[in-house]
Amino acid sequence: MSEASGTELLVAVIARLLQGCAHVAVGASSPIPGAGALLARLQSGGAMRVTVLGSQKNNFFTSGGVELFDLAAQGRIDAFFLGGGQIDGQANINLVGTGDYPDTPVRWPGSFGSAYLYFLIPRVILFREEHTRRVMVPKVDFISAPGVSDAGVHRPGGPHALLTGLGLFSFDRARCRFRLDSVHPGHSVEEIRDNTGFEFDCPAHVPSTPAPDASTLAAIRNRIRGDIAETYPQFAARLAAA
Amino acid sequence: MSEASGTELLVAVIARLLQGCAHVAVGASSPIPGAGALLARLQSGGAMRVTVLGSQKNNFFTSGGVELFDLAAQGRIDAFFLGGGQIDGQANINLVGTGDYPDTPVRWPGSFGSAYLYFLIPRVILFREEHTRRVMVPKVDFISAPGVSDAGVHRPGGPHALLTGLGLFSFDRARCRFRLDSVHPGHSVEEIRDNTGFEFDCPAHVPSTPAPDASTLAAIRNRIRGDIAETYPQFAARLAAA
Amino acid sequence: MSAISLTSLETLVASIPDGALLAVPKDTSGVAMAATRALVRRGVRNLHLVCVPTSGLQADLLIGAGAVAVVETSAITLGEFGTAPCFNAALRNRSLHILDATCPAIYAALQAAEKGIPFIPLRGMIGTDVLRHRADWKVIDNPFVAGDPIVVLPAIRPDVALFHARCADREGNVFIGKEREVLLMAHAAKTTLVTVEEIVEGNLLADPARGGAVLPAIYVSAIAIAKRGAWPLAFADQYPMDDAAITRYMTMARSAEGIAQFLAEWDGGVQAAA
Amino acid sequence: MSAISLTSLETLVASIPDGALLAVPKDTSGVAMAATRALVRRGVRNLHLVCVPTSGLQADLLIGAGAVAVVETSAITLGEFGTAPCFNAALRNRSLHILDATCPAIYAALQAAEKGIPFIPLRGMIGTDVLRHRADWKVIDNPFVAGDPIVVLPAIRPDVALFHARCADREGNVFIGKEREVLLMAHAAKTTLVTVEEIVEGNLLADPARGGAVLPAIYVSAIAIAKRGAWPLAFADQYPMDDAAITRYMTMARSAEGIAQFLAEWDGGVQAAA
Repeated sequence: MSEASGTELLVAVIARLLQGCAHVAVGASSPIPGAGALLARLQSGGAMRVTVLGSQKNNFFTSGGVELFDLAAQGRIDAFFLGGGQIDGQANINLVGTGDYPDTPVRWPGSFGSAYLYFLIPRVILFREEHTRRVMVPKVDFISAPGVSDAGVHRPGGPHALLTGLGLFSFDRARCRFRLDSVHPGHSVEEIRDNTGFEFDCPAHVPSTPAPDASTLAAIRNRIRGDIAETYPQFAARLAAA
Repeated sequence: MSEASGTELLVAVIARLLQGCAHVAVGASSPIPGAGALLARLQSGGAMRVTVLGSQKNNFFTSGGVELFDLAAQGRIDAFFLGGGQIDGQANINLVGTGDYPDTPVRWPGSFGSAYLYFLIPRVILFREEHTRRVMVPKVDFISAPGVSDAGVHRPGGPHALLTGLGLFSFDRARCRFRLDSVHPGHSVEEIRDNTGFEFDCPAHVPSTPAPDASTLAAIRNRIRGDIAETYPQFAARLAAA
Repeated sequence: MSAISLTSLETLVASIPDGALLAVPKDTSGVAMAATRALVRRGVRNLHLVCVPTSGLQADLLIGAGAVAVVETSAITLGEFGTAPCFNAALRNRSLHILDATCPAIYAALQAAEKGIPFIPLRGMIGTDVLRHRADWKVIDNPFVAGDPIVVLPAIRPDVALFHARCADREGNVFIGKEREVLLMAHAAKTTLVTVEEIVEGNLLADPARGGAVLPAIYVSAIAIAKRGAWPLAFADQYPMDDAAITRYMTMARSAEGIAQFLAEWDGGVQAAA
Repeated sequence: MSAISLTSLETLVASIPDGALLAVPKDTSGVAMAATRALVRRGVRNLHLVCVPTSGLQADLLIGAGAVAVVETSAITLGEFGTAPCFNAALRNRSLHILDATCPAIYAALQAAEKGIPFIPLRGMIGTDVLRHRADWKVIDNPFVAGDPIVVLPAIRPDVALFHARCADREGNVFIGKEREVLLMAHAAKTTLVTVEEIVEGNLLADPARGGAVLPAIYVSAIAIAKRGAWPLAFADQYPMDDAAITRYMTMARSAEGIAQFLAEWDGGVQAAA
């Protein structure tokens, strides 16, 4: 079996980050988080429930689009994924645009549910493959959703980790800072520093992100590829080609 | 064709009170209002919509029991019926019990939706066959729903008429008083006075409640009896025997 | 997806602790009478019963069996059979705390729990004695319009929602048809217990016709099969109300001994004979 | 019950006045694209568009045609095809007023209109720039718990809700399946306009399987038949997205002339060829 591709590595990392969750939800247009969640479910022996927005098979909603948000507020979603056109060192995310809102030289689609779900879902994983100073900025231009909130603000949820194409960070909510946990194979701490616009904690020795073992890799290439194809056929095809 | 029975007269009066409504709703356990509403619908040539709670055929709800109340708040119900263990001269109604709540020597089922619907539905018809001083009291012991509200309270709805086994009153919201509009055949103004515990306006000449004409009576005995039988089979049988 | 395991009625009701905030639906929305009987048999106490938004035989029987400390309801009635005997007796001897409500307030407070919001505003109610006696409800000014008072209700989050439904699949999805209030109850509650007439093969959510009228398994904690589980009440188009049984209840419920005898007869197979 | 009359697309959209508060659903919930095209053709102006809770091609096309003054949305995107060209151009040249929202806030504000309440509280949002730029939203103290700030949203009551559905019956009942958000839109709106793939015989509400997944006729103002009415968007299990048409749109929408040409081609039968 060939070595894990970058995408397969990310899928395996996501599955590890989701361990112990009872219910994981994955937003639209999120093939890698979707594949990671389906892998985590497989590894849980079916104990984990996964909801993939946009899927017919992996989506049980019968109350319309509001059900996702109501579930989150009811405490029935343990983990979710958010991204961002910009992400800063306080884990603030910006899905709206650059510059001085509403005059946004670059405008992205909008905040979607982030301004709500980030507050309510305990284990939010920030996922963005592109890891550049364009994305990882000192301070976001628009806060779609803040990394932390003032005491007194109802906030059972928040950032748990930041996963990029270069490495994996955990987030310390009390200190409001990221910590580099591991660097993906083929990349270095220096590369991450060069491409990150914000300060973060970095231990003296940063381990390499562990590659998926043979059985995990086989599961990704067979079961998960088939499962995710229902929602993301093009992604499944690329996963096969990798 | 025999003369109209007391029940048939009430059905015909209710249909008249509903003229011009686009949507009439009828609560559970309300056979005479239900029959009156179905008669009004027939007379409207099908332009009027009637919702009968407890009916399969005449109930379109697909959002659970809350739909009735949401419809009322949306302004989509023009008329509704309320009763009361006690009704007073300010059109306050009591569906809870007599005496000093919660120590109620006589306890009735409860307020149901009255504390809400009375505020929101423009044409609420108070209907109670029993017309005695036990029911028509100077002041209700418990206000399930008030006849009028202070200025500033959102109140598009309220009492339109009071129909009993003896007569028909209209309600003047500005003056907060009932006015005797007609006396049912076989009864008198004196009888109504003797059996009413509250003051009401009474013109020098009070007309007799007009009996339904032959075609209306035929409609009640044929079409309406059949229609109402779906929800109230025993009532339909009594209507036939009358 | 993980399949939900079927349990017995006894195991089902064992997860309703003494003192639970228990939500039950109105008579026409699927009342779990067989489970209620099992609950009485296990001797549950101090329930805070929330009727959504009214109840009848079920609440009266639980009150008669001494299982209820508090009842929040918009009405309790046995309809044409008369006023609820045990409910009325308990109010007379002050052994029951009543929280009189109005139907839309109970729905709205459950919708608040469904949305995870701590309160919800609702029109009406101002100037009623219903509001005056509810120390837990408030009137505030509409924050957007000066001089517009409005009632705000705290969310009702039941510990347990209990109801009876037509069928479930082996994944734990429950077909509810038009009875959306049991869906609301389940969304709002921490735990939902369901009895069903039968288990069907296949996945209800995958059925394009019925899929929209399903309570998904994620909300369902346990399911037990209870044939004629709403008896002696009517259930949908499945069976009518057992008038004779309810008439007999109305006679016997005049005394504690009568209630005990009614329950004993039920255990002894009155239902089977019905 | 009074039957609803079927109208043409042109008559349907004639009841959407200039300046209307128009609610439209997200791409997967049944977008009335054929009606949108008719709306553009009639030259509608100054719409206040509310996307429930997001939009894509529909909003972009309406903006490109100069029909929209204000858009309230949680996102506008053409997904894998890229960012919305007309939306972005209109923001750049400041010809569009944007009210950035978050999905659950749009749902909650519609639920407030559905319940006839003037506002509704909702968790989250505090400390976001979404909230900071919404002068129409407020933060109040939870009236039941001191020191618990919470956002309150005014109700959104659309003048018109417009969407596409699978089928309707001759009474005007519309089958919506699992797409409950179009039900919410219709409950909240003053007027609801629906296009459908087809009219079915019989009464949908009387069907025990489908009956729970129906928008009842009382909420429906008018219905028009539009075969492939969501084209070039996908519609349920009926037809997939027309990738080629959307790719062509993305190319042409770079200029006003391109938009005009795309619309002219559409009138000329591009859809029929698809």
